Amino acid sequence: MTDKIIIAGAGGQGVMLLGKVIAEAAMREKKFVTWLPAYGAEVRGGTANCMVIISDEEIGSPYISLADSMVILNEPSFLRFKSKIKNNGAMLVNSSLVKDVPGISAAVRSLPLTDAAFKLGNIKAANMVALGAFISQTGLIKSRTALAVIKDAVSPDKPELIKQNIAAFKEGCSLAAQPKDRCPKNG
Amino acid sequence: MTDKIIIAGAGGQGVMLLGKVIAEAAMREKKFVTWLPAYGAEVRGGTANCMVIISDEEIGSPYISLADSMVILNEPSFLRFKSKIKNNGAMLVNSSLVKDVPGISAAVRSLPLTDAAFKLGNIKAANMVALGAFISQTGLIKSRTALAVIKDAVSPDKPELIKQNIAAFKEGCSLAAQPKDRCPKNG
Amino acid sequence: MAKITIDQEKCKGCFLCVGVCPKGLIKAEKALNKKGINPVKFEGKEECAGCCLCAVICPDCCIEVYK
Amino acid sequence: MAKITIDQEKCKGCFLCVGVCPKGLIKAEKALNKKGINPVKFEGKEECAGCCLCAVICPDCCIEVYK
Amino acid sequence: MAEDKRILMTGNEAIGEGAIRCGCGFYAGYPITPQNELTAYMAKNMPENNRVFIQAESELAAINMVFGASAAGVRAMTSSSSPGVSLKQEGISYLAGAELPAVIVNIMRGGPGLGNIAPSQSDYFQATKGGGHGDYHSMVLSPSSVEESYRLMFHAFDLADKYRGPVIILGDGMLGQMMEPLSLDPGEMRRYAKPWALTGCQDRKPNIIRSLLLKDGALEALNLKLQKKYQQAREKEQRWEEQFTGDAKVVLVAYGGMARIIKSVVRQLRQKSRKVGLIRPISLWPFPVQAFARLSGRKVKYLVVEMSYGQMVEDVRLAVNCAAPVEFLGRAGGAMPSEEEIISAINKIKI
Amino acid sequence: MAEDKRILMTGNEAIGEGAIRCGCGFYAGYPITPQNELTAYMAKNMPENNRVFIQAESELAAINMVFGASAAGVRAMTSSSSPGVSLKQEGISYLAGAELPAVIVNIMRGGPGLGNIAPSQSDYFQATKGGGHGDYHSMVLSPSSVEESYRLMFHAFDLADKYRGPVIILGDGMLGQMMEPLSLDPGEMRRYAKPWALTGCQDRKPNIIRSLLLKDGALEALNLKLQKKYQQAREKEQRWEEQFTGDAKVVLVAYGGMARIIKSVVRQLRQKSRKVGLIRPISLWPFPVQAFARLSGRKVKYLVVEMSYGQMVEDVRLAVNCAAPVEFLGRAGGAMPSEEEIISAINKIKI
Amino acid sequence: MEKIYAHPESLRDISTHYCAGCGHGIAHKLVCQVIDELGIREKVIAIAPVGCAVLAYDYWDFDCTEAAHGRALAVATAMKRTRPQNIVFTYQGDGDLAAIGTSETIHAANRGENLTAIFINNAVYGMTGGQMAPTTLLGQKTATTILGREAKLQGYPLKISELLAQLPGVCYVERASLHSPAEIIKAKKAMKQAFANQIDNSGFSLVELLSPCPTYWGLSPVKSMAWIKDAMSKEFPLGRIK
Amino acid sequence: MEKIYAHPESLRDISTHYCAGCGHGIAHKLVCQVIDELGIREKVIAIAPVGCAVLAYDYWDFDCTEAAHGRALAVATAMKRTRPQNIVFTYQGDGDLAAIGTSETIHAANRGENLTAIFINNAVYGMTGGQMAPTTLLGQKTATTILGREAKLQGYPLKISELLAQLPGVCYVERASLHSPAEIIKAKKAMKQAFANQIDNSGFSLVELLSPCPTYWGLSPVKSMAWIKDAMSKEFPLGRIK
Ligand SMILES: Cc1ncc(C[n+]2csc(CCOP(=O)(O)OP(=O)(O)O)c2C)c(N)n1
Ligand SMILES: Cc1ncc(C[n+]2csc(CCOP(=O)(O)OP(=O)(O)O)c2C)c(N)n1
Ligand code: SF4
Ligand code: SF4
Ligand code: SF4
Ligand code: SF4
Ligand code: SF4
Ligand code: SF4
Ligand SMILES: [Mg+2]
Ligand SMILES: [Mg+2]
Repeated sequence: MTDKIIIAGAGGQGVMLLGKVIAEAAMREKKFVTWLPAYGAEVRGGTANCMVIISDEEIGSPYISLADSMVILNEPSFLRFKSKIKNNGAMLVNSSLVKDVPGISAAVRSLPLTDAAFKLGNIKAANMVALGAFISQTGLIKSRTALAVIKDAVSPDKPELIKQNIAAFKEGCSLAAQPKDRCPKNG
Repeated sequence: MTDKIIIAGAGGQGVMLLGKVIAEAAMREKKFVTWLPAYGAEVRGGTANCMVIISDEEIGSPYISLADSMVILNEPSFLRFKSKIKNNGAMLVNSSLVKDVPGISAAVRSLPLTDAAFKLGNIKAANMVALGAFISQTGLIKSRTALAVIKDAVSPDKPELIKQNIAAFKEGCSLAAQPKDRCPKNG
Repeated sequence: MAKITIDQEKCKGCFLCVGVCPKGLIKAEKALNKKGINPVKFEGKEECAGCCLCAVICPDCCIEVYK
Repeated sequence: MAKITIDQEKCKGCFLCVGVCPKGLIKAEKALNKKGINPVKFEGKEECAGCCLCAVICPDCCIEVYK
Repeated sequence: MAEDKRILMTGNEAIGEGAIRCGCGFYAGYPITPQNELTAYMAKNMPENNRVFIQAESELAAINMVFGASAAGVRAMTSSSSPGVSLKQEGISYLAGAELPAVIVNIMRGGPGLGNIAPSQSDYFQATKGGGHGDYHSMVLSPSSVEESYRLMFHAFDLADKYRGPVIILGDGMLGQMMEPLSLDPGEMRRYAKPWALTGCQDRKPNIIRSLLLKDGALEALNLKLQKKYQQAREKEQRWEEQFTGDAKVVLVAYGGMARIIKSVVRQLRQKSRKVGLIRPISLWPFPVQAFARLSGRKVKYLVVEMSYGQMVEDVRLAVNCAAPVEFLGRAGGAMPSEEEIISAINKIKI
Repeated sequence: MAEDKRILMTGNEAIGEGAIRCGCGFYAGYPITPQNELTAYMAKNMPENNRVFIQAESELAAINMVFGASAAGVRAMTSSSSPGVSLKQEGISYLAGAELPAVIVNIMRGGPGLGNIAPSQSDYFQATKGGGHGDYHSMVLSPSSVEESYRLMFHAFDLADKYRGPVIILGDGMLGQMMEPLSLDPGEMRRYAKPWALTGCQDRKPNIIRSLLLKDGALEALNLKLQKKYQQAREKEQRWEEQFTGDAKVVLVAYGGMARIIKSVVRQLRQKSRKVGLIRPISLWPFPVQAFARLSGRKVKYLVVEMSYGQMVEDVRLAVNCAAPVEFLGRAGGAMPSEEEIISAINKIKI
Repeated sequence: MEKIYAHPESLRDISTHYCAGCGHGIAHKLVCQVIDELGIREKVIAIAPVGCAVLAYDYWDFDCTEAAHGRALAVATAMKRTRPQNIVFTYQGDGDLAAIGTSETIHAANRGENLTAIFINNAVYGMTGGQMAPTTLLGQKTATTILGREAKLQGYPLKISELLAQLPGVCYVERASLHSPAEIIKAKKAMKQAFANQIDNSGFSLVELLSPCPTYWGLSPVKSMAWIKDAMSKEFPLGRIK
Repeated sequence: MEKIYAHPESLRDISTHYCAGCGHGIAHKLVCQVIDELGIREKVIAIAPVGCAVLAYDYWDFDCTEAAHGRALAVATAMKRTRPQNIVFTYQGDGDLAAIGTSETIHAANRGENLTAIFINNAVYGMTGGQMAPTTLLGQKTATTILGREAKLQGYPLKISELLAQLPGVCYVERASLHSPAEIIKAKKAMKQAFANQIDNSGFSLVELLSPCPTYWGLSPVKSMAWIKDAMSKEFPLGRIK
């Protein structure tokens, strides 16, 4: 089993961290894993994206030309990556910033990730909202593992930030749960 | 017919110019000719030498491993090059600075070139003394041609220098002429 | 007597204009633009002095001033 | 009371020592050394002050001074 | 559930950690993407380990600082990416000429010129043939995973000390910036006596480090000495990985990041019982000609795949020596051959 | 007696004179032996001809000045010797990436490092394979006489303008410093339109000179364009001289200064009716593979002679493609194979 | 109503890749305003640096070239010498002009090349992710000075403008700032002077601009401006240096 | 009689490759005298330049390395940082230190590296045959300024010592001359100070020595000394700069 995930958004939306959390969690679940970032001009501007592969066997290219699933946080990223999702793939789209999602045969989930983060008081936590929603949607990693990683990712002297991230993660779970999924309560 | 000439001395003794005059004169006499300098560390110090080849046919390497004739202006040069003269070669040695000339099978001519120049009032003209002596000894170029080149080599607004050089050249001719040779009077 | 226009799609929401307007006429927009950030909007009517301070500091040349 | 020694083989004949000796005790040698240049020689007897000026300026460290 | 001791690290960081663990005492670098994670890692971790970190004013200064630290007997390294490595060519030639050990990391990006920051393998010639002047060779090692990036640092510093010369780690932006799990096993750290190092001439004759050799024959003698070392290295230091070469009819050849992709192609095709194999050169200089010599009796065909328009392929051709056909597939400038392109290139080979 | 119009000139000066006569408008250089005669020549003669001469503060500055002058549409050149040319590698890669014409002269000396100032051919790899980063090639021309040094400048500037890229004149200290008679025939000077040049955007859209290409596929597109030019050059621009290849059993291969020596060896041996011939590559990149292809039907053996430990020999091997054995003789570091050594190497070849 | 503050003609009407609140945007605009006001757009040749502003040529509507990192003033030297009828200027960051390009900067200035240099001092390497620049303040944290720049280890912020002002070939050096509209207006005046000098063949002119990099200062754009005023301009005093 | 002026212990007793009257010989001797007097011969690491003095390691009887042209202070930086217990100094010509090495010089100084630099200003490139140096005087004829250096074309003589003195990391800069015994004695004192500073961990010290190059000045050694006194030291004033 190999899962190829593309996570894309604007610089500053935290797509790199989102990908790292997924990768780290998968590693802790004893998988082979790669994480590959792509930046704009040297560092800034434009879209940022990262590619995460989770597999039971050794991974060749960390580069993904056709993804099993995607997290799309803004419109330019949608336009850039919409052709790279498998037909039966799963796509989580940030409906706060991507209005239309035309011509996609994958299973699209459109959720207002940024709005949700905004409401929680930290627009930068949209990535954690996305994380919660994404693992609820796909079940690729256990939310318990994800939560552990989220905690370890922030230095313990910033308990406020950890709290915010966890809240955002849970909000993502419940957003995703609303129509079809449920967020594991023991997460 | 190919003639290979090595001219060697200390930096500042004018060996390069001496070689150039020979080369230029040979060119004017319609020969194929090459002139190759060798300097010490980047530019200064140690010995300086140049190699001149005069030939009736196209010249391969301008580098000389075995010379037909040589002009040796100081002792270190003698030590360095003494093994590079052909058995029947002609070697002009500056006896002002090279006292012994041991173990040489070539026809050696030892003349006090520097002393002669010193007497003429310009120690730097030892190279022109050498030129006169050398072409008298070897007949490689016509002294008429050599004199023309000497004149052209110095800018005409230094008539004093030209005079000195010509005097030195003639002194060389007569030095060489003393036991066996004669300096062409129409030179 | 004066007014400004703001190109909200080019606006990056740095809020530098907000800080320099002597009359406080520039405010954050609630809605996000396509870049996913909150641009600013002009809320002055008559009060705008046409002083151009907002336009001068805007790094993205979003603001033009009319008088 | 003082004297200098000159290493004539190392001497390059720059004549800097000649110029600085307050007593004019250093002179050109007629004979050439192996380098083919005229070195200098010490011609002082009693007059040498041992002031070391010659030694100080000699670029080739040819001069040693005794007192 | 036993705790997982592995950590996620980028290739750049793994290189830094490997260097520190094998005793690198000096690092100088100048920022450039895609190797900035390495400079940042060293900025933090070298001082914490009591080693010297300097952000140099340029790549030129950095390589010459490495020259200085190495001349002082300290394990020293620098890192950069393509344009910055071009600036180091004079310095690398000096290291070779002065016989000083040093490790230079090039995390290649798209060229020529400023190019872009996508991964690339377009500096193979520069690294292996000597981008600097003179008849020298750097030893060149090419990792293809984060784990190997870490481990090869031990080998790189050993080679540098043993052969007294520059060693290049040739990675690419993909390898440098990607993360993979890595077990930080303590590698073995050898120590080499350095009687030639400049440490002050107490109780010994002064040492001189130089590459200017003006006396008749002296520079030729140095060169002959270097050539002898190179010959020795050619005999002893070839490294490669191979898979399925025993029965392969088509052998893919690729190194570094590109090799990851051919590995997954080989895995896929083997599942379909296609007789493909691979040779992954790890030492690019000395080039692993032995790997090809071994197959010279067998009827194989080669497909060399590079993120370049054909550089290593020349060495493969020279190694194969016309014993078998050598095909080439390459893309560069930020593009790399995809699995599909590779498979279709394989399919075109008549066997 | 008709007056001899020839003048004695060093190779370095002949290069300078050639450049001036074919319209070189800008020269920047930094002193280094054995090419100082060229810089000195330009210092005097460029201003006298109303051209720009700058003694740059370094080789780096010089190559980047050449970039500037070339971008402004002016024929521009720089010159140096081995260590200085290593410093220019980034700049040469930028010229290639930005598609700017330029002529770079390398009067090679002994390496690696500071080495010495004796002639050498140890920078062949650097020049032909790209000592800088990225998949570019400079065109490389190698004169072997003072006359040819002069004449090839016309060709070099033409190639630079035609293919819009760097052209390297690869000479050696022997060639640069030796004097030979030279007839200063006025060569033909072609002019190329340069609509891309930066001259101010009056009456046209702004021009941009760049090598940074970040948009998806843009850098690959540039590279494909470059590769196409290179392919064209490989087809059209191979240059070489050959002698006695019609019946030769042993063909000597050498370039530049070294070729002079094999020529006299060939002349000597031919006088003794020995069937030897020679191929002298003039364009080192593109390498004159056609010269070798022509002989592929015949039973010849090759002896490559270089002032290096074996660089061009790799290209000869690739060109010969195992159709004939290729032997090598080389010395470097200020030494060069002598006529005697060459003859004895020929004698060892079984024919 | 009349438009009294318009988009400069020489500035293309597209979004830049700069971060929100980045000073490059302001500086770009000023360059264009000055060029428009002097009416020299068709004569100008700009040399973009390697740094965040490398893409300036995408925004400026006049002839532009790239230069290798740090070499802009070498490139400019040759352009101006071969095309004295053009107006040639460089636009360079602190890493470009004062680290890797130190030598080219000092020697072009010392030759008194008739050039204009716009020097963007943002106390950091923006493009490569916020490493120390030669102009980084003591104590300032960057990717390569994690505990803050320390004089003992990394030396002091380099005041290259003051150094250049020492050189007789340099005719004009001024340090301005982008931290407020008033300072921006002064900056523009200085830049105009620097271009006017070139038109008058007066030699080398340089304007240093203290410029915010909110991203790698870890501050909001508004706080970045305050930091320039409160900290940076203390270390780098504003005003005419020569 | 007692020997009151002897050949320094650290200077090997062999003939140098320098031209007659060359200042490098004097400077070499001073370096050795200072090192002997401070008793640091066994701790010293010298960095020879690329220039006429590249072969200094043949003459100096202590640990020495070469550095690529212009990079001596980068090499020195790393040596001193990794071996602070040693005394590390560079010996560089004007081409080496102030042309190709400008950047390395300024940044080592600005970092305040605890180093000693001996800077031989002979207003010319000696080793390569007498081309213009950054320090060549206006009007001075060289192989590359045939009609004499012109401010308009080649700029002004670069006073790098004055520039370096501006940098806070630099603790000591003095310009001395080798043109007379009295000046040579002052030069030695300055050099001793520059080494003593390093021993005291005081930071970067540089001593510039105006030094004759009779060969490429086209003057006799004695006239060369006069030229330093009459012309060169007017452009490059002697004394402590910092
Ligand atoms: C030779 C070379 N070295 C390094 C780099 C990487 N690099 C790109 S921009 C830059 C520095 C940018 O800093 P600065 O000049 O201050 O400009 P800013 O981005 O801050 O405006 C560096 C080091 C490069 N492209 N080329
Ligand atoms: C990279 C490089 N460029 C150029 C040279 C040639 N070169 C050798 S010494 C030198 C300059 C010498 O001048 P300076 O530093 O003033 O020393 P001096 O000989 O005058 O004492 C040059 C340009 C070189 N060896 N390496
Ligand atoms: S022009 Fe002046 S008053 Fe009007 S909005 Fe802008 S800053 Fe405010
Ligand atoms: S200054 Fe410009 S970019 Fe910033 S918020 Fe105001 S309008 Fe938007
Ligand atoms: S020590 Fe003084 S007096 Fe004696 S020779 Fe030397 S300079 Fe003259
Ligand atoms: S100063 Fe020294 S080298 Fe010069 S002449 Fe006197 S003794 Fe000889
Ligand atoms: S990183 Fe800094 S300098 Fe670069 S665009 Fe962003 S704010 Fe501007
Ligand atoms: S060329 Fe000048 S600096 Fe070099 S050794 Fe001769 S006199 Fe001294
Ligand atoms: Mg900056
Ligand atoms: Mg000098």
